[in-house]
Amino acid sequence: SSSGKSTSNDSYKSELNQKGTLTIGLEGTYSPYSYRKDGKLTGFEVELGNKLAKKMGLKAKFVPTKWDGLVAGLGSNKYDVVLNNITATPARAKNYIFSKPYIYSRYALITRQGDSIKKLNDIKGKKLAEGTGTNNELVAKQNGATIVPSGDFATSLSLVRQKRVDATINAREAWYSYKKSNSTDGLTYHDLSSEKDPAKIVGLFNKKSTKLRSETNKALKALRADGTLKKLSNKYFGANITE
Amino acid sequence: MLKLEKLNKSFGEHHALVDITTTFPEHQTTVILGPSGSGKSTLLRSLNLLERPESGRYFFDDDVFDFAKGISVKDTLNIRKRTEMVFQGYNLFPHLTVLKNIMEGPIQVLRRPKAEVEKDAHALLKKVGLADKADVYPNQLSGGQAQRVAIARSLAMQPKYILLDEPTSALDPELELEVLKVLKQISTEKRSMIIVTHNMAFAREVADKIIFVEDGHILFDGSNEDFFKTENKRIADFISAMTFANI
Amino acid sequence: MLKLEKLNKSFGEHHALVDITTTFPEHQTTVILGPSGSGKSTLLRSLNLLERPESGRYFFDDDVFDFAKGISVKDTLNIRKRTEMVFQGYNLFPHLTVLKNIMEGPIQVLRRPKAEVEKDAHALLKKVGLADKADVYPNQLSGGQAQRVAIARSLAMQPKYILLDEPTSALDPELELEVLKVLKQISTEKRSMIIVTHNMAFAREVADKIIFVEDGHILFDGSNEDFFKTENKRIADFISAMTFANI
Amino acid sequence: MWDIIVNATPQLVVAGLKYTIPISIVSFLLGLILALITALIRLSSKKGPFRILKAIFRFYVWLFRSTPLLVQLFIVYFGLPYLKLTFIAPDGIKLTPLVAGIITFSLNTGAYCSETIRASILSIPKGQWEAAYSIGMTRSQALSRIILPQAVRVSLPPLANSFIGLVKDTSLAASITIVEMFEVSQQIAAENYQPLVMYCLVAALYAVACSLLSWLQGYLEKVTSRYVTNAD
Amino acid sequence: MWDIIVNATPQLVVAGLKYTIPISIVSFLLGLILALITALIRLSSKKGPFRILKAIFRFYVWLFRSTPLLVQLFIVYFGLPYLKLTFIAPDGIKLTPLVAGIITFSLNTGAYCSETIRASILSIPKGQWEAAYSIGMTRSQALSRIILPQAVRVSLPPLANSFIGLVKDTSLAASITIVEMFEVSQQIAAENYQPLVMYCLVAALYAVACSLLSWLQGYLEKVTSRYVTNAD
Ligand SMILES: Nc1ncnc2c1ncn2[C@@H]1O[C@H](COP(=O)(O)OP(=O)(O)OP(=O)(O)O)[C@@H](O)[C@H]1O
Ligand SMILES: Nc1ncnc2c1ncn2[C@@H]1O[C@H](COP(=O)(O)OP(=O)(O)OP(=O)(O)O)[C@@H](O)[C@H]1O
Ligand SMILES: [Mg+2]
Ligand SMILES: [Mg+2]
Repeated sequence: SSSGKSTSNDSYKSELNQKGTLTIGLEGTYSPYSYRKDGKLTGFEVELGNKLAKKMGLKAKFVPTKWDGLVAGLGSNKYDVVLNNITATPARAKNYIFSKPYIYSRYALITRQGDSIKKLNDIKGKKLAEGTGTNNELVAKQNGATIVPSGDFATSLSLVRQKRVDATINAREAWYSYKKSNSTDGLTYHDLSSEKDPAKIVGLFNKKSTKLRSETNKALKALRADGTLKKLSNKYFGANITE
Repeated sequence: MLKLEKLNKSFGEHHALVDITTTFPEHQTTVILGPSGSGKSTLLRSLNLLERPESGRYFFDDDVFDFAKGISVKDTLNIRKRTEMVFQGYNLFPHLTVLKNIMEGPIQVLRRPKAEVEKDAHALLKKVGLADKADVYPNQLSGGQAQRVAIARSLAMQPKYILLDEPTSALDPELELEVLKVLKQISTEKRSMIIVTHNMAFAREVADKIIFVEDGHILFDGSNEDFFKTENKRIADFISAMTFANI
Repeated sequence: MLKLEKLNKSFGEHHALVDITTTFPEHQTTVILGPSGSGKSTLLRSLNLLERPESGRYFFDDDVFDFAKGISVKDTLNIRKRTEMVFQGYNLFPHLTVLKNIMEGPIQVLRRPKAEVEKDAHALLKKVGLADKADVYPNQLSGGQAQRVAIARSLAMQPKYILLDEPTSALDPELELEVLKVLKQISTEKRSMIIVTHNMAFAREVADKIIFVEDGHILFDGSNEDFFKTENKRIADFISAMTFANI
Repeated sequence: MWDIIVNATPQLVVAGLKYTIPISIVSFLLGLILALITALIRLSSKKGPFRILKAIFRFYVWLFRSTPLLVQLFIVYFGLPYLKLTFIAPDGIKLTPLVAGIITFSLNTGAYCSETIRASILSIPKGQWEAAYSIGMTRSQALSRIILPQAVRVSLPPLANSFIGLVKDTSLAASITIVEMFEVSQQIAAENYQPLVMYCLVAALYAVACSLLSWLQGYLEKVTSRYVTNAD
Repeated sequence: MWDIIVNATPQLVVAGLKYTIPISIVSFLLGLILALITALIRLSSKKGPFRILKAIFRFYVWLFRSTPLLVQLFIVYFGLPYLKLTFIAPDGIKLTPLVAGIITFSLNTGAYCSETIRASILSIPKGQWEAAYSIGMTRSQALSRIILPQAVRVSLPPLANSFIGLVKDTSLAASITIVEMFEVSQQIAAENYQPLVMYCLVAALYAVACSLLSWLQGYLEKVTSRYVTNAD
């Protein structure tokens, strides 16, 4: 009954790491994209992976690992695809190929309440806490900020609160997710969507997996068409950010 | 003047020294004799506070110390400066050359000027016949050489009492004689000696006073002459055993 | 039969043994005498291959070994099984009890049954007067006790030759006598002995043959009687020095 | 905060029992064997072709001591698949994460511990070797029966350091896709946004495991020192 | 690949010289002093109120050996600001990353090295203490002049292990916002997505630093062993 069966060409399956299985790399430490709840891996990208695999007639297998392991593992064929809030950049395109975007992620700038920093222009020369290897780091760097490495979103907010950095840029969705269960006293949020185009979040493939990539794009298109993508987005982000 | 009163020392169950009361006269050589394991080393080590007896009183010149009450660090250092030990197993410092072994105490403890100490150390090495071994490390010495360095090291401290635990047991007769001469000479200076030995001939030669220990008890405590003409059966046996071995 | 031919051993610049040629007859006790540092220990250690002389030939019964060519591991083990060393510094194994020290060789090297070895070990401990110290660790022994355990340990291996480096230097005369008796008894069994000592009386008592070493050279090599009536001035001096020390 | 702890602890314990503990124990034991072999080869005074073997082991110790453990894990897990050996492994050497982890941790521990063991063997007086040789022991008998039992006493605390260090270094396995205890704590922290609490919690769990090891160390120290008395 | 290396190396070297090397050296020296003090206190047989001091130091060693270094860094840097001590630090203890890093690394190294030093002191025969006491030395003279110079020989390889380990552990400083060498390599890898290449490169740089330390270790071993001859 899965749509994968109905496609005329199953040759993409030869590109799979493990027969009948779509091996998906992700960090598992970034809410609401992928994280652990009650002992189980969950999040937008986890559910998306499951749905994609199902559409392709495959079983999804998730391999959580650090971001550096994700990239290296794709190179040595440890996973078929990486779904980890990755933006397409020219540098990355040299070594990898991308799927069609599945999220258009809006950036947010988080500062201390009453601080003068409000816009992207203001961060030049300021200290911003960003996770190494993230899109946010890229944006902050492009706008002349000094990067202070930080492991995760909560740590970045601690750094801002303790006046150890001036601000942090992150996905708007991360901020909302945080706000749901934590106090944001002393912090302000500035939407950057007017200044900065949303980041196109894509799946990352090994250069050799071209057929797998097109098959994934097909599945993604189908999920978009039948409203699954929108449903997932509403569930995790409280809004549809897949378009 | 060194004096012990009712000194007791146990190792666990083993009562190594029992109610030892005796004196070690100044300017004299006291020899401690006795069979193996009788407690001679333990007695000597107690005098240098390397063993801490459970009870007993220790008189050193005008000072009195009570082992039962414990002896302060300051007093301990003071006593050790006035007594010097030569060990059965030499215990030279392996990381220092022979010369430095001898100089270590005078420089670090007595705080004497280095040049002077070095001169003295060379003289002492000559005295024990090892002038050419000054810059050698202890592990390159033969047993006899090591023991001679140990003796020189203790002489360098110019202590009031020198405590020697079988100082010549590893020396050949020729050198034993030389060391004997050195020790005799020292006994005429203001320092005094207490020697544990198994060599009866040596004891007879050097002792002013003899203490005979067995099983932690003093069986004899008197003059050299009295010892060798004692009528105590045990001691006579001991002496005759020695005599047989030395025929 | 043990024989050395033109054996040479140097420590760096120091030529410790020079062209040593001699024999150590079977069923006899050979005593090595000489001043401190003359090379006695080195000679004995060469027989057990603990030192590797640069040149010379080593005859053991029907086997001939050439030091210049090196001796294989197999031959080394073979020689060591037939010779047993008692060290100046005891070298007991500190992590094993006295009993285990004695049993280690027979069980591990000779592969004899444990029960039998244990029985023998107890008997040997009794022989050296330490029956009650079987379960004690070496660091709780006095010097004399430790040396007696070392002797028992070597006896347990029932070697053809026992090599003793000043075996009685730390023993008191009574026990020296006991050990002497033990050693004399062994000398009548099929094993043979080579003993380094400084005790002339002991040498005179126990030696069949005497070798006198000085500065790495053999100055005398002959019978016990010949040695003590030698006219060699150096040796006569050495003996008389001993005699004075032993008056 | 208490509900976080109550909720997270079982997950952490499961991850600890499943990965952290077994990986540490297996790697340490393998590493110890490797360390002993390495120390013995490096201490040997054998000449000739044996010198090549010594050089190889010296290189091994240098390599694994001098480079970061994380990088070693990376190369073994992600790098070896690129190493295509025509006959042995034509498709590159592909190890499962667990095998890659244990191999790397063992090699790393082996390099460090070999230095500790080497030093402890050197600390045993020459006379002990001689006494062992004199009763006719071979080199390996002397080692196993006389030298090593004494060397253990000196090397126990630094070896325990290595073991305890290893337990915590297993957290690096997260980089080669093993979701061990520390990684689980981070995944949970991503949900509850309380990294400091999660860190303290996971630290407490490590502390439990390491305390057991410290206790074992103390016990072994007592056992191996029963024959020594030291001056104060 | 070559352009990556040519481009990245200078940045890595600068970060290494600016953070990795100074943090390692300063922390190791401070840690060594702390380790020595700790070892001596723990070895002391003093009684009475001194036992409280011993318990404190035992706790310190336990705490810093038993918990992950990363967590220690986190707590010192992020946790201490919450610790508001009314008179001493009413606003919490807020350390700069460098200070927090050096304090934590020193405390951590100190805990591990104290065990090594303790073992090495215990390995010196009792007779050496007695000979030193006999010539009238105080405990501290005996220690500094007689015991420690001999103990150094036994403890050098495990101490070198700790130092070399520390050099690489400084990479954890990234978690408290210090952009040291490893973090720089990660940042570059985040751009070019070639972590394997970057890691090999940074490993090579660590290897250079650690090789210098190994060489120093070998040299010191030779110097401190000049008085020993060992059987083969
Ligand atoms: N540290 C110790 N622990 C337990 N027992 C000990 C210790 N030191 C000595 N002894 C025991 O105390 C007794 C006396 O020992 P000591 O060394 O004083 O004898 P000694 O007369 O010097 O013997 P030797 O002539 O053999 O040197 C012996 O039985 C010995 O076993
Ligand atoms: N390992 C060594 N390194 C350098 N020199 C050594 C070494 N062992 C011995 N010697 C030297 O070789 C010479 C002979 O030493 P040996 O120990 O054989 O003398 P010995 O006759 O046994 O003396 P003693 O009666 O004092 O034991 C001595 O001068 C000694 O300094
Ligand atoms: Mg004694
Ligand atoms: Mg000798």
